[in-house]
Amino acid sequence: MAKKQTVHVKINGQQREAEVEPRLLLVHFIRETLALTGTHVGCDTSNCGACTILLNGKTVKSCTMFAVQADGADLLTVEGLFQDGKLHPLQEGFKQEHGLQCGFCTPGMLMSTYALLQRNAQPTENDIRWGISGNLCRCTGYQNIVKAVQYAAGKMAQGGAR
Amino acid sequence: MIPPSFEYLRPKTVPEAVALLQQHGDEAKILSGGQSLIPMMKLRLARPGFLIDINRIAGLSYVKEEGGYLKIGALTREAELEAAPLVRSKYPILFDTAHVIADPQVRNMATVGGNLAHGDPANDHPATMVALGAQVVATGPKGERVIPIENFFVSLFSTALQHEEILTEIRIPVPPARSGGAYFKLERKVGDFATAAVAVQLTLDDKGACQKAGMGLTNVGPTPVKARKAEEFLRGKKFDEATIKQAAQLAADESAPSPDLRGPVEYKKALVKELAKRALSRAVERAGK
Amino acid sequence: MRIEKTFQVKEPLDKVWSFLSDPRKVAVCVPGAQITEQVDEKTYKGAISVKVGPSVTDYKGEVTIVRLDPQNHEIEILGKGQDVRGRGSASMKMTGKLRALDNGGTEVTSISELNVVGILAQMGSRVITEVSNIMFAEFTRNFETRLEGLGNASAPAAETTAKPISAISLVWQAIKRLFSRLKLALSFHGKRTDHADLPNDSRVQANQRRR
Amino acid sequence: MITKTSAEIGGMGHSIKRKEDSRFIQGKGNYVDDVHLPAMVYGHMVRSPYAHARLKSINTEKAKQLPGVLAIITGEDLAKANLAWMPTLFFDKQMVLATGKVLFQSQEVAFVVAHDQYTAADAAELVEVEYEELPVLVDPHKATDPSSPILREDREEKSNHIFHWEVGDKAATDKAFQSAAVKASVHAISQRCHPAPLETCGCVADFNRATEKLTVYLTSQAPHAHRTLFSIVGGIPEQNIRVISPDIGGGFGNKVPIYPGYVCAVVASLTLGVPVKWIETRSENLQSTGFARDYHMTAEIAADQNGKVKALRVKTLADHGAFNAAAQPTKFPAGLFSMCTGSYDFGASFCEVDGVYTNKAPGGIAYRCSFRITEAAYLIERVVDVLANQLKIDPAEFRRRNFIQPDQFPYKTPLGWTYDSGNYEGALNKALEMVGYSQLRKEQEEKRKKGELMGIGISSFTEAVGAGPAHTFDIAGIKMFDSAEIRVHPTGKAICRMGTKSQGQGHETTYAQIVAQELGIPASDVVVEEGDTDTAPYGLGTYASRSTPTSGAATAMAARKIRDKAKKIAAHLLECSEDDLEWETGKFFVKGAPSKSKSIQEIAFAAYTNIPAGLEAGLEAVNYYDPPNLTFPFGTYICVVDIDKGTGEVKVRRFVAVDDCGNVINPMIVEGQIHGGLTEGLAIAFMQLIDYDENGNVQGGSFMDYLIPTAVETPHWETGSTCTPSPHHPFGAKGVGESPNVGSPAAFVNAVVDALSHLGVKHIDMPITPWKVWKVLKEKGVN
Repeated sequence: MAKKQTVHVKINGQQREAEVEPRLLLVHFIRETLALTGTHVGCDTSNCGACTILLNGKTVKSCTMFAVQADGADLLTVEGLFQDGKLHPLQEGFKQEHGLQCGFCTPGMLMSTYALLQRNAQPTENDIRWGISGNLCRCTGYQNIVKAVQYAAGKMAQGGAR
Repeated sequence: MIPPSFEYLRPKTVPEAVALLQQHGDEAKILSGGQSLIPMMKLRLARPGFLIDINRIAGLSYVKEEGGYLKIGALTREAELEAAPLVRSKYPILFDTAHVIADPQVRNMATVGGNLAHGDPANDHPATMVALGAQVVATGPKGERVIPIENFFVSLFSTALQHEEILTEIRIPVPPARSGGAYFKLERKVGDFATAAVAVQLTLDDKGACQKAGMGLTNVGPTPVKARKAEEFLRGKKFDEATIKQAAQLAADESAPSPDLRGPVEYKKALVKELAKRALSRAVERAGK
Repeated sequence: MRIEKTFQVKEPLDKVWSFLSDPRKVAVCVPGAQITEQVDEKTYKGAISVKVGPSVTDYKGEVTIVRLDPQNHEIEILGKGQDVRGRGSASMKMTGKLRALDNGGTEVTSISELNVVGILAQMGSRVITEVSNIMFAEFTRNFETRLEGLGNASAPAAETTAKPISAISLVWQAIKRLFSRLKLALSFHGKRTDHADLPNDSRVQANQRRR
Repeated sequence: MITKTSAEIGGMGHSIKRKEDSRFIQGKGNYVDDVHLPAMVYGHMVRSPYAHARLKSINTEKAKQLPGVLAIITGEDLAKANLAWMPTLFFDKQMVLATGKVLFQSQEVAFVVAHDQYTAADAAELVEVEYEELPVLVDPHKATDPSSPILREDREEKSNHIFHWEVGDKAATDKAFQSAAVKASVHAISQRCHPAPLETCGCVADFNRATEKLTVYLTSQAPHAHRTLFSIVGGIPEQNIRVISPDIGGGFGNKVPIYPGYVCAVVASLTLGVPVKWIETRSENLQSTGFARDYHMTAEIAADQNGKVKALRVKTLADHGAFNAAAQPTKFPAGLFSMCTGSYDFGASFCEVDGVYTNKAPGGIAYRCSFRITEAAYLIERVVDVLANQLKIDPAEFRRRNFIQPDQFPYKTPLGWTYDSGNYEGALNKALEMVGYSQLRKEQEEKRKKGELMGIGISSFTEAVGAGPAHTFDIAGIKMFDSAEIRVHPTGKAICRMGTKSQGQGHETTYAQIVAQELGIPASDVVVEEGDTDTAPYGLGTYASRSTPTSGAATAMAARKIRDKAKKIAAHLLECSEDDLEWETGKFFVKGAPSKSKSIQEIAFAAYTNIPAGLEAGLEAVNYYDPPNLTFPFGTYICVVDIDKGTGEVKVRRFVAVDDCGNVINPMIVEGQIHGGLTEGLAIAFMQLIDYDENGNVQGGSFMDYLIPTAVETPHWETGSTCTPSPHHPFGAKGVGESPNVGSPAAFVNAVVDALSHLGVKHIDMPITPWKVWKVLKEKGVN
């Protein structure tokens, strides 16, 4: 076993640190070491996007990174979307527009669309579809996810921005 | 899927990284974006003993014009390239290419340097860089050397980089006026490797004829294919339908695809022809603007 | 997959046959392969290392002469190896036929069939044909080169010695030949020391395996 | 007709937002892999790289020496406990861990248990298994060739043939064909594919040595049935087993069978006395668990000159892989495949199916459908198009001429099913209108003149869901009823527990709506709980769109029992006779004096505080509902495609889906189900394939090559509905989750073939990839 290294991260606003093997995948660090199980694993080959989180503001697939690579980074997972006692407009949108069924892809979808709205506050349907093209969903057929994002964009434009 | 154990090294400078490569020899592997390497490690198809993470090396991420070249730092993420105003306004072929690489999350991590250095003929930048006549800067123990792109790809997954060398920069000659390029890719779905793709970069003379043509083909051979015959054929020609068709045919003839789940050889060759026609037409249109 | 290739050499049929009918000689033409032990008249133990980009697979197994027909100068050799990590196997069947030419030379026809089973075939379907093509090209080139060099006294002595074969020296010879002539992606394990004494251009080949 | 409740009550027909969403959107779902127990250890499966090989030896010494490794279980170990084999859901048995031979690539060979998953993976690599490769049988058509190896040495019958099944009147059918004016036929493959829910399969087995209780957290669509099977197979008293199916990340049929990994985790926990977690990787999921389809079918139709169908003849070869693990509870080897007469009024019909073994993963599960009905629906909708085209009759018109008419219901099919209700032409007409059919046909004609390729595909399918009537359906003898138990609390709120298990269908919301409808307790006041076998009433689980037809019905029936009791209490409270009372949503009132009433909440309180003499306290009821028949949803789907002649790419321009699933509980959820099912249909038509090369290597064993469409490939779906209630269901519902997956593949394929029909193209097999289309175009001289 390779020697352990200390990883410090800020995750959902909290400082956390742990000693890890270099080969520990970031997604396992989040799920097992930090016990934040909202981030999921749906494949082995970086295709499904269920493990999507934000690393320094950018979406990444946390199954395709080592925890040691994230040392010093600012991470945001689905658990960090609920702030100041309120759901994020995207979370509301997914519920209002029936943008989820089994819920397994939902955390990854939320993180991808969160990043999308940060860089494009008024995305077209096409923008949204391309924006979530790294996230697979087996239940919804994506149509209501598109509507959920549009709902959130509308709500954020009205001042609910975060 | 659990990767095998390795030692993790995180140099702060290029010389440090080069020294680590020298120190650990064959067992060491550079970790850049990791979007090709880490999946292979998870499948335990790759098992480097040492990973040298170059992501913290400062000054390797940039997109700028300088000294007649567009210079792209090796650690520039695909998403950064895709979003760079300079790329969007002046190098649409690079935007075309970056936009169809994998998916948004992968593009946030994957680097332009890694896309080339992996030596995978199915990657998208290699063909585009071939079309653009790019140069690759390799930094090793003796400093930098510049490798023309046509000498860079040696065979399947293998490049002209020596083991102690790190790809640090990509240089693309700033295209003259009346230049245009395009990248056309057919993929089974977003995120897949190309069934085939064609990169075209053209410069027109003042009469609208072809002054210079660069053509690169993706995933139709053990290396990215430089369609030399098509390039030569086009020189001095006006871009009418027959010329485009013939150039596209020449490119298809130069491709050497293998059959896989994406289709048989015959289809892939036909696809090169079709995509070449489209890429040429789009490149002409863009050059004419 | 199956690849058939025909080529001609200057050497007379008898000489070529003595080469072809010795699996120890043929095996080293396979890139990355080595014969480690002779089990009996028709069976040898060997190993092969197949490298595709950052991935390396080591196989251990046997080479068997399935059919030897001196009358018609035909031989069928089967090489089978199991991945040392238990993740699959690879086998290659090579049929070689010789025909004497009017000019005193020999026409060689080789038919090779390769089967890969396991994770490489599952996950590597995108590149497996390409890898096989490269391997076959290497094999054929080595084969031709070896035959051309038949009259040459510098042919490695190890090939003519009986068991046990010095695997290292054998592989080393193969590596030298390969690297001095070829550009290839497949590279070879073998417990070699370093490649400092390789000619300059081959060093590039030997080195570009990491990225 | 269903009385519509107020929005506050949220009974049937209201698109109320889902109750389960709150936890999912906050990352607080509880999936099996989220279960973390103290002292938990991890299992990792060692699998065969070979499709067919003799197992010569397994050496676990090196692996055992790795620090952190706790146990390594092999087939020989299991054999000592008589657990090396387990029964499948269909009268066959399957190896848990291989002994003697391996029969498919990725078959389970040994199970490594270690303190953490990283060590377990490392140790798995150190297990040395020696194999002797054997000839591989991949092509099902060669299964019964004398030259093919016999795969199953454990069976008495030394043959790769599993079963022959036939149904219908062969003589009459043959006769009809002899005298038929017109005949058409098609050979179509419903290709091997995989449901691939986003969450893979897995479990945490937790055996407590002190209490001797085994708790298994399981990705199970049928937790109760699984408990019984664990008990029967493992010899553990059933009261000592508790199966908990927590949140399930999609099932689609994949999570109906019991897999070797579950058994190994249980054995490991029994042995070690600590909780053992085993979670499949995606590759393991695609390569070893429940594949679907793999039906190689030929259909022939006999008809008259006017295109009136007379007879149908179907012959099918079913590839079941190494073990017949078809998850289907009918007594028919091919399940509901004899639904292949579809929506049409055939005379004589005959259907035969032969099942064979090959060196492929076992299964034959019902992927988002009732058992084998997708294959049947695809085949009939394909062959009627072939015939219509042959007769140059518009495919919409052709269907209209041959539909079973509304007055023919209940309709008995020539192959033995009785359809409950239908109005096929109504759905067809609505879909034609929505899509603008005649305009599209004109456009197509104009495009053809310009050499452009556009196609319109229709599928007017009939589904059969809601297994099932106990006389026809059972799992290991357990009849396929399903259950509901409702308890109304003193404050008038309720909890409802069922034998089914949601995997994303929204049961926590829809069952609450049924209670709301029946009892007038607002849906928001009703908690629905499923999946814990210690608390929920026994049931057979969720698949085959059976939840609404069975547990939904049971919920209504249980609610009605509660209402009956509530009436007694209300009479007591209002000091009147029960006969004087009338029910209106949420309350009983005295006939002619509406102000004299008692709400269900008041009655509930009284049930615990003011009980009439002779009546038991409390207000609860349970119902086990055995439906008298299946329900038969239907619909018409129309797909419009454009084909790129240069590349062979097919673009789905529009897709209109008109579904009729009877009375609807929650239209929003129904629409969501349809979107999802259509997307899976799209994937089957154009992308999804688990293929094998000649050596038995799985092709399509990861998401790199098993293609799941993204939002970019998925079109915008247009949905519509008609409503023909089921006459036998308590509230006229039929079930809908699978209709879109059953009905849509034919619409996609018919559209592509329609685009090419003028070139003489009759059929293209799924998945229709760009290169297949390109090849056809090339053969026809188009490019």
